[in-house]
Amino acid sequence: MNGELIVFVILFLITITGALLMLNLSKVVHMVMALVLTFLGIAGLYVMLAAEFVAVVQILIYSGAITIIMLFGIMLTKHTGEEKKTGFVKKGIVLSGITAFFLIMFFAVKDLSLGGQATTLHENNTEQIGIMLFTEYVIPFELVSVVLLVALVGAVILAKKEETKKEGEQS
Amino acid sequence: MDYVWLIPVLPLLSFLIILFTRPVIYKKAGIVGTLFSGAAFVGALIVLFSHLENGNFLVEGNWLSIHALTLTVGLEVNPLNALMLVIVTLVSFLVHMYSMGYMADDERFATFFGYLGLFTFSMTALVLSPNLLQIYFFWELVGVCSFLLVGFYFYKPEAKAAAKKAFIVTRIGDVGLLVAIFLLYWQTGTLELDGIFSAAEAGELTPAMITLTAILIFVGAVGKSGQFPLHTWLPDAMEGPTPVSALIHAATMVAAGVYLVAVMFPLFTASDVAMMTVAITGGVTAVFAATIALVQNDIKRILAYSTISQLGYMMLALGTAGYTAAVFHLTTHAFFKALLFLAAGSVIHAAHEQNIHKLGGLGKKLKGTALLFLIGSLAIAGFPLFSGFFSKDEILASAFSNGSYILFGLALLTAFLTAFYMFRLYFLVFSGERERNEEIKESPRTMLIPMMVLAVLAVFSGFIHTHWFGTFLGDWLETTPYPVLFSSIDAPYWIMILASALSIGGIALAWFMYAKQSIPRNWLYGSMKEVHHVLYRKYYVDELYRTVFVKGLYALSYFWSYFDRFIVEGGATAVKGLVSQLGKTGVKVQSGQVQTYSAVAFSGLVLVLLVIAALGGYFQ
Amino acid sequence: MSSIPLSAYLVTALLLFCMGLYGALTKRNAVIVLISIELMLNAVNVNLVAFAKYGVGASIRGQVFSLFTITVAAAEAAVGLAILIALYRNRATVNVDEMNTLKK
Amino acid sequence: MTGLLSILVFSPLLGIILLAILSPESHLVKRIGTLATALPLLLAIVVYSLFERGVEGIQFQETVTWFEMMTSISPNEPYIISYELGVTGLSVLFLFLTSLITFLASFAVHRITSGTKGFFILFLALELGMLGVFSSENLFLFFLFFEVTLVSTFLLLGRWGGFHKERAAFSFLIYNGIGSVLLLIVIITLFVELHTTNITEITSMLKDTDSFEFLSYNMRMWMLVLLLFAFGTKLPIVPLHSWMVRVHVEAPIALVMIHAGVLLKIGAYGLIRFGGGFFPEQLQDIALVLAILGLINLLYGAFIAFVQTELRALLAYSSISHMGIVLLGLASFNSVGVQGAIFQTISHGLIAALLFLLIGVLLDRFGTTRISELGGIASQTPLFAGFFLAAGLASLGLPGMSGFISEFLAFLGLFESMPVIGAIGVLGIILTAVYILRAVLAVTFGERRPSFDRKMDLSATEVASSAVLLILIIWIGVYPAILSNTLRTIGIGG
Repeated sequence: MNGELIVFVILFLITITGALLMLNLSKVVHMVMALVLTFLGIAGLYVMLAAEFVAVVQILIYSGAITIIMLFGIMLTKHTGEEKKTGFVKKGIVLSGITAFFLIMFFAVKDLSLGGQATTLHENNTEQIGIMLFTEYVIPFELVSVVLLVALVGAVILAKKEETKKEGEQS
Repeated sequence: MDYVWLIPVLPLLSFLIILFTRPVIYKKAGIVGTLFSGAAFVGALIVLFSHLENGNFLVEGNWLSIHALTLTVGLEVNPLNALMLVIVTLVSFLVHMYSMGYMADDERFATFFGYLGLFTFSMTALVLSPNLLQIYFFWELVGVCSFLLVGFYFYKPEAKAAAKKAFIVTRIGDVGLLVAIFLLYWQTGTLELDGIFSAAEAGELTPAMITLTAILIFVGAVGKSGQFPLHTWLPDAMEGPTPVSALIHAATMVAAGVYLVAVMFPLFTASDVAMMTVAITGGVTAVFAATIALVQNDIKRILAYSTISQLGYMMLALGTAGYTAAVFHLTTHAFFKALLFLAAGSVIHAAHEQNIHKLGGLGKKLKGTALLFLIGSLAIAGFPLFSGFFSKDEILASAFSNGSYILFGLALLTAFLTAFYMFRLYFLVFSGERERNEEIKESPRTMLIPMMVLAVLAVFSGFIHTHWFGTFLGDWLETTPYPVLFSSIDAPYWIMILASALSIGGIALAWFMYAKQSIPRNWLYGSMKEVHHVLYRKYYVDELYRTVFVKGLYALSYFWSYFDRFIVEGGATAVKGLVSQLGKTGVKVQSGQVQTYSAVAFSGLVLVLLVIAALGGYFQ
Repeated sequence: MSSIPLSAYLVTALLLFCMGLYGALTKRNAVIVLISIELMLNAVNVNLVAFAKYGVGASIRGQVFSLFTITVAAAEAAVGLAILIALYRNRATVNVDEMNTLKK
Repeated sequence: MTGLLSILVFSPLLGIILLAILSPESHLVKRIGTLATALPLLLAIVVYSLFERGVEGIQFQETVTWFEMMTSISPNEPYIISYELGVTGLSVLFLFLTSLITFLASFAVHRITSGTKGFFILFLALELGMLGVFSSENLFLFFLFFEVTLVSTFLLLGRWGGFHKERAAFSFLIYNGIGSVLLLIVIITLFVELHTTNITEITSMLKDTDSFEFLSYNMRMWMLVLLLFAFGTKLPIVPLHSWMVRVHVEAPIALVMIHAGVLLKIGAYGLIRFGGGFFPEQLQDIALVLAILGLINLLYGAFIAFVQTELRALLAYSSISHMGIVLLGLASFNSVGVQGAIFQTISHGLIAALLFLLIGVLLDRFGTTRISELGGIASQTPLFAGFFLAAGLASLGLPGMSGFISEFLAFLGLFESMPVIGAIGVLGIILTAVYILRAVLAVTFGERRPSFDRKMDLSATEVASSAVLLILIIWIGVYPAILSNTLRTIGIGG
């Protein structure tokens, strides 16, 4: 058993534990916090996969931004605190479906090997990504910026209190 | 001969002309119809004489061919056809002329002549047919004309019922004929009379099949000729105008049944059972109808039953192999029965009354009509030297020589009854004193002349076939192209004497009862009330049919209609309910919750994956 | 060279995906549903990055792609939350069971 | 002449476009509507006169490849669907019948008070569908056109029907929808196996009974049964008939004329063309079943018609009864009987159209079709009575009219193969006479009713349309070779 495997197992456990906690905790805030654990674990996995830049982005965006947004969301809405339990039957159906799905996919991927490995990913990882982004993927990159802008504006409009529209509806 | 097709076409033209110019032509329709039918009569005479010279004639063409099946149309002139042609066109011509007077006041004058034209066309085409399909074709068409004319006074409920009955009852018979045609086609591969007879002779048909088809054809004849048990329509058909009764329901169409059996005679003679059926049906009908005629009160109905009885007589003759006798009687009957009907029409026209007990003493006012009616009555009663005498004698001889003495007895009985009821009718209507004193005028000349012509024929037409002056008719009929069996009849003279005695006896009895009144009129009613009642109600046949067939049909129909409404529609409703239920289940799934939707979508995905995995899919 | 097989990462991602899916389908709180969806997106990202290292013709593109995904996920989270708040303002609930306007 | 058939089939489109741009209030709507139906009639007459009689095979063929599909399973044999039109003798007659009846029915549309424009547009779409059905040489195309007729009939019925129009439209949709699904199953199965939907190709490929493993005898039998259900619903075969009675009673008269005159015949056409063409062997083996079904139709319809109190329902059951003869003719499985069946479809199309045309007049003048509320109208409307009687006589199979020769041939054929069933079947001839006369005489004969004194007799247009139909009926009855000459190209069973 080499060190790499040990690290992987630890990261794996962190990730899964976070997700499990997220599913089983009862308070909404706790759930979000549990998920941070998962996000961090995933970031670790990225590092193992020679994707340092992605790992950093993961930590920044997910563990940082999205978690904060979610927390704000929780703050802005009213929560009884306790998560209401879903019906047993429905849970059972969904669970069996997912299990079936898991099993199928598991047997599909458990021995999957596509041959070679990339060996140069860790060399100037950020540079490589930057070059790729600004040459080959420059148009999608610009588009994504537009998407972000639109999402931003959209989110602001949606979340804003709309006095005028309500009046309009009444008339 | 090549222009023989003109004979049916002329009346058809008359029909079409009148149909399309009805509002314009109106009263002239009578003249148009008479002219065309007169022309057809002249044509028929020419055909008759040219047949005497040149013999038989046949022309045929393709009508319809489908793969192996070929149906033809054609015209055939043989002795029987030529004779029928003359009878039909002559009576038609006379009836046309008569109707100009009789129908003068009717507002549908033109329509009436149109129908007459159509009938004459169908009837002449029928008697010229060389194959069974064509016979059936026109057989139905004459039925329809009869239906139209019986229902001519369409506003009268009785006429409506009678027309319907006439059509349906004859159609029952027609279906028998139709089935016979189908069977014969598949047995012999042809519908040509010629082909059928030669196939029958060559033994291509089994005896059972011959019997079956012959009897089925006879069923058709029974329906058309008003033989028992399909006779009920004919008395009711008297609701039509009287000239129609004379033309269709006395002289021509009803005789078509006899004609059909005569045409198919080679087939009948091949089967003893069929011959026996024909003879027995004829004999029974003759007596049966004659007994009913004894007690009826309506002048036309008596004549109608008399017609049924006489047609039964002809059937009896055919059944006992008396081909010539039957055709002979058909001819004479056509003349004297048409005469009787026209004379009756003249009475009705004058007195506006059909109940013989309310008539009476008309002899003084309607001298001409009375004389003509007397001639007709003498002829039908078989008074010596009148036409009926000879033809009846021929039939009696044929029945006698055939050896069936019961049938012979029936025929004698009928002869006696006929003489009696005809003179009961004559004396009740014409003798005695008229009680009421209203204006009664003799009919116009257009009506009297046709009757006179018929009277002459009723007296003298018997002489075309006698044992004294030569059997001209019989000899001529033997030139038929078909293998008809002519039995040589040498009947003893005492039959003729017996028949004359019976006829005179019947007349005398009627005279004593109704003219001299030395025997009480109501002896039958007085002494045997039940018998009188049964006869008066026509043996309750109508009632029986109404209960069994009409009610039965209603019961069946209602049963199926309720079955349709509740069981079939119920099934349909159940199917509909099932579909609605499915729809409702679908609605329930549409809860509006995104999670449910995605869960369903996801389960779909899982199912697809499962199927792929189970089938091996792309993972192998 | 790494000694950890590709399937290890894939199974991890699969597990995450399944748990995310479970959460998205069963949780009633809309915020948690949103978070679960983020989890599923993360699982996909893991796959992308794993294939960038182990896949056929492995290259840096997988990582670039995962970056795009993260961006879009972020946008999605923002819009989703905005919608949630708008809904909450109108209906005073974050319970997805009660959000059945699709039916009307 | 190429393209003629396409022009014919799509000629109603011209009217649809013209009407679409017209204002609904415009007084031109009715005129243009009728003129638009006259165009296909003219073209159909042209096609009919150019059609070469007595020549085997399909004429006026048009083929354009529509689309191909490659599949990974059999890359070398693409699935091809083509736009193929063509006519046989049978379809040429149907094309003529369709366009004629549509044209005559368009006059009945004039009586519709609301939404004439919409009615005409759907009406023309219906005509397009029917023309397409009869000229398709491709199953896929056939199905498309078939669905066009379904949808337009459904809309016409649901919008302009009588009091229970929704119910009628709903049951029409369910029955016919199920029917067309069954048809689709057959079409897809054939397509998957044979890689083509061309009717002629399928027919010739299916003659080879061994090379298609999947299409075993049993499989073919199943497909035939499905076809029987699909087209049997349309025909209709008892007990799949209740939708059709409702449609007859509820639909506007113009639609009923088309429905009784043409749409029901699609069932017969499909059975003859596909049932008999694709699976002759199997059809022969179930001929007895078919004959019994025909017998049931014939007698069942007749019995129920006898006690109907409503003329339209009566005629609906009468149609069921008459369609029984089509089945009997088919079941006889010889050329005579099949020819009789075809004659019967055409003849009944004409007769039913005439009868319903007159029923339309009755509804217009007297406002009712209940037999008990009518009677004695021959006094006031002699022309109507005359035509009605003639139509009734034609319907009961009077010689000299088209009904007779059809029944004669059908029964003649039947008597060869199944004399016993034939002997029972002829009872139907008597029953037909009974119920037709009952209806016709009850309406026209009888005592004059003063309340009807001011009723108008047939107008000139009505006389002309009735006369056209009646002349055709008599023409076929007197000279049936006019049909058999055209029909010589087809024949099953010999």
